[in-house]
Amino acid sequence: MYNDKVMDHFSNPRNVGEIKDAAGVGEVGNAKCGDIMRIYLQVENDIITDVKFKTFGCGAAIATSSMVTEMVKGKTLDEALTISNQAVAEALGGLPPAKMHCSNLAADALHEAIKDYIAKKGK
Amino acid sequence: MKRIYFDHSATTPVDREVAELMLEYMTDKFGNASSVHAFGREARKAMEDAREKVAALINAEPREIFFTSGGTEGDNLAIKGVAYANRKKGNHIITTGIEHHAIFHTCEYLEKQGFTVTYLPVDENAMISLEDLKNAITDKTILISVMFANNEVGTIQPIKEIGQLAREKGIYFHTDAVQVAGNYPIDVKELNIDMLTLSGHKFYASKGVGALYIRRGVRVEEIQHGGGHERNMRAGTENVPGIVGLGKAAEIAKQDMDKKVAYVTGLRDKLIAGVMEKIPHVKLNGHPEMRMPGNANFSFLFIEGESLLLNLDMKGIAASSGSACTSGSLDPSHVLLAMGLSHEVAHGSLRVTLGKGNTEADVNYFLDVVPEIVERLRSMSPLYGS
Amino acid sequence: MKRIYFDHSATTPVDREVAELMLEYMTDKFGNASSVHAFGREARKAMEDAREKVAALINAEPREIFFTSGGTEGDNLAIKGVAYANRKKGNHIITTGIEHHAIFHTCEYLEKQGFTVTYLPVDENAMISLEDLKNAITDKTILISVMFANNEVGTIQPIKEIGQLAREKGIYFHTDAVQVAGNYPIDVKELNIDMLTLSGHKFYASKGVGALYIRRGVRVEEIQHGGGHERNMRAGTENVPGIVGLGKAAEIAKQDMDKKVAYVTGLRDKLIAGVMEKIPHVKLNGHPEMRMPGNANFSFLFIEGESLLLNLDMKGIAASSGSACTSGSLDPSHVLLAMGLSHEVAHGSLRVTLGKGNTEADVNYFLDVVPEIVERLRSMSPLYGS
Ligand SMILES: Cc1ncc(COP(=O)(O)O)c(C=O)c1O
Ligand SMILES: Cc1ncc(COP(=O)(O)O)c(C=O)c1O
Ligand code: FES
Ligand code: FES
Repeated sequence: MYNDKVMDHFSNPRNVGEIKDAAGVGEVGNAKCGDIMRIYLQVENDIITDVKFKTFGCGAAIATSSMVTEMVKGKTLDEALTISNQAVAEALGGLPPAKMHCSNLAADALHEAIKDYIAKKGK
Repeated sequence: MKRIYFDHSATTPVDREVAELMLEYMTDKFGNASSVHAFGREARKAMEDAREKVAALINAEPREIFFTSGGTEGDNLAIKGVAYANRKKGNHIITTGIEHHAIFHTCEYLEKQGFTVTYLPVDENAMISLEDLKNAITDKTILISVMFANNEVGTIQPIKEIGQLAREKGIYFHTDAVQVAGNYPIDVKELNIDMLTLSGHKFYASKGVGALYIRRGVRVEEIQHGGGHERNMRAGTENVPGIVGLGKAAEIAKQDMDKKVAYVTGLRDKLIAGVMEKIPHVKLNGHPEMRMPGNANFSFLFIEGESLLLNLDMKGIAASSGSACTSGSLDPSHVLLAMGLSHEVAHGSLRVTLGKGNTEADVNYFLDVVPEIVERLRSMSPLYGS
Repeated sequence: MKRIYFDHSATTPVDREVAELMLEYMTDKFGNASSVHAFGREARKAMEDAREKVAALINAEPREIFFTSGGTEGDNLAIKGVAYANRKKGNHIITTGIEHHAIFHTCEYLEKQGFTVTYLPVDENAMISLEDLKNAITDKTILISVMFANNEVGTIQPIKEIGQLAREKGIYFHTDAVQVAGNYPIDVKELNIDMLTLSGHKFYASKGVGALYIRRGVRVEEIQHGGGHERNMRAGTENVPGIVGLGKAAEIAKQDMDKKVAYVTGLRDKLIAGVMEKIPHVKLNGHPEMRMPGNANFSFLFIEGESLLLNLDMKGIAASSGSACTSGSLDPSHVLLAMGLSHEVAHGSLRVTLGKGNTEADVNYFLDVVPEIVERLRSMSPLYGS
């Protein structure tokens, strides 16, 4: 069902956890549809210095969460905003078609976290 | 790696004895049961022997057994067959909200054809109420179809009482016994059952073969047209090897059934007790007593079923889940939702179904590996500990 | 006693290699193809491999292959599926007067549902005429279903021309290729076929499994409701061992098909020549050239098919007949009657169908015993010599 790369990220997910007093937190999904993803960011000079996630969801949900954290570490916020759900799925070498819609939300969670950071900073 | 199969409600391995008999009827005694020559007569005789054995399994008469391609076809034939044949008497069907899709989608299809269907609710243990059933009956009701035991949570319905009520009211009673036949005693006469669906691959016969029991006198219209096989009830060259295997499996199932039921129940109870003891925040789904011997169904709060399954799989354990994500559909199991579980809790469900080939060592291994998997997934969950 | 099997159009023995593979997928790799765990993935992979092999046999795409329980189900699904899905476009179906009952009775059923069906006549060789077909088409025609080759007399229809005509008119073209697939080359693309039925037990796979090819884009409604198997086209737990066996049989069939066709044709021609030479008052039924490699169909005047069959059977030879007495119906074969044979001549028909396992010795034995049987029966017949 899942390719080796997805299974690798699923069984050894990178950057699991929370960041206390994170600069930005983003959450998407709801338990009704089966996915909840929460992403925590640490930001310095518009660069993402640390990122962690917590996810309730299927193999694809966990793998995409893990993948997106790897993709954004060290990137600028602008660069991070260009990452799409599609790009995450591609970085994983593809997902089963049935999983493309409901589990492929990690980039959305990332964007929410960035928005949260910008909103907090603006205050 | 150890491979442990805990998904007997999805399908069972074919008994070696059954498979070898099938092989013989494929390569050697391969005749078409409709042929008049020796090859054909040999095939027909074996098929009629099998019919006797399947009948004996549920205490029916051989002529009341009609072979099908499996449980789904049996359910389609029962529901559509009665609906079409009795349209003049009425257009109302009563079933439940927890049926298998083979019943559920067939009923939905009939609704588009002008039939009215009542879907009975169930309580938190997946039980229907006889009171609800009584109240649902109208003078247009031609069929009551209530599954014998549920495939997800294992709850066994009050079949005898339903049968009695249906008999009194002169309404046909069908039961989907796909999970039950061969795994738990059934007596269609004692239980007042008019029609019963069974499927080979749920009790150690092959996929692709099953049977529908139709009590003598029940009016059913065929749904697959062609040569007049199965006394015009089911056209299509009979799957002789499959049928012979079904007969053998029925014979084996009948031998020492009580012993096997007790054995599987014992293992299952040990597994349930172990899980409840070792893991916090777990809910057992389904009826505490009235449940199929092999069935255990848990909701592990705060985690999602597919990730749990994949982790178990990596440890060599095969199980299943009612999570939406497993099935690729948007909603989790309609059964768990009908029982009143919230979406989150339904998503975290795990079905473990044991069979006669499982051992105590299998259960112990499961109890060894599951707690740490659950703990790890919970530590990743945004719902846990926050 | 020697046992010679000359009834390959009724069913074929399963190749040992196929049967042994099936056994492996029953006892060992027994998973349900819908399960996410290792057992399930193993089953699904094998099933998808089989789909590729079946597709390759007829030059279709794997996604155009839908597994069924056999030829009868495939025919039902094709005809009803197109009829129900295209009801808004029209209600007219064209078929022939010599179809198998799986087509014929399905069409009769649809007539009761408000569809109109034209049954094309055939000539004395069981050939339809393209002219008749053209004339039968109306602006309400949604489907043309013409069998690839007839199961009784072996006549092969002008499939490519029918396909071309149907394509030009924008009408779906289905062909029942149950006798043909695996025994004779088929290229659905070259032949403009939109749908094609095949059945495992006619080409050395098991009974109880088959496939319907549905060209991408053809609108078909499912007829068996339940879980969304086969991309919602055919509900029911997939018969993995049967399907894996079908794939293997397709693979074997494709290897050296031309050689096998030539071999069987050679034996068959020898048999026909021998019968015509040794026995007077015999008629060869079916087209002299456009016929299936293994098919020989004779009418032995003045005698009746069942007695002939029984006598052959006593000599260890398995064949079949279009006599009414064989089938237990009142009329002899509708195919022979449609070809214009009188009742008497139809009653005396004998179908001998050869397969790849037959040898020249089988044919010689047949030619040794048949003349005296025919002579003996004729000597008892009031129609003979009077
Ligand atoms: C309760 C129930 N009914 C019907 C079916 C369908 O039977 P089959 O898999 O033989 O098509 C199943 C199993 O899938 C089942 O568990
Ligand atoms: C031409 C033809 N169509 C359909 C069928 C039915 O196929 P099955 O026997 O697989 O149901 C047969 C054989 O019985 C046949 O010869
Ligand atoms: S969490 Fe449901 S499909 Fe991924
Ligand atoms: S001659 Fe006896 S049934 Fe036809």
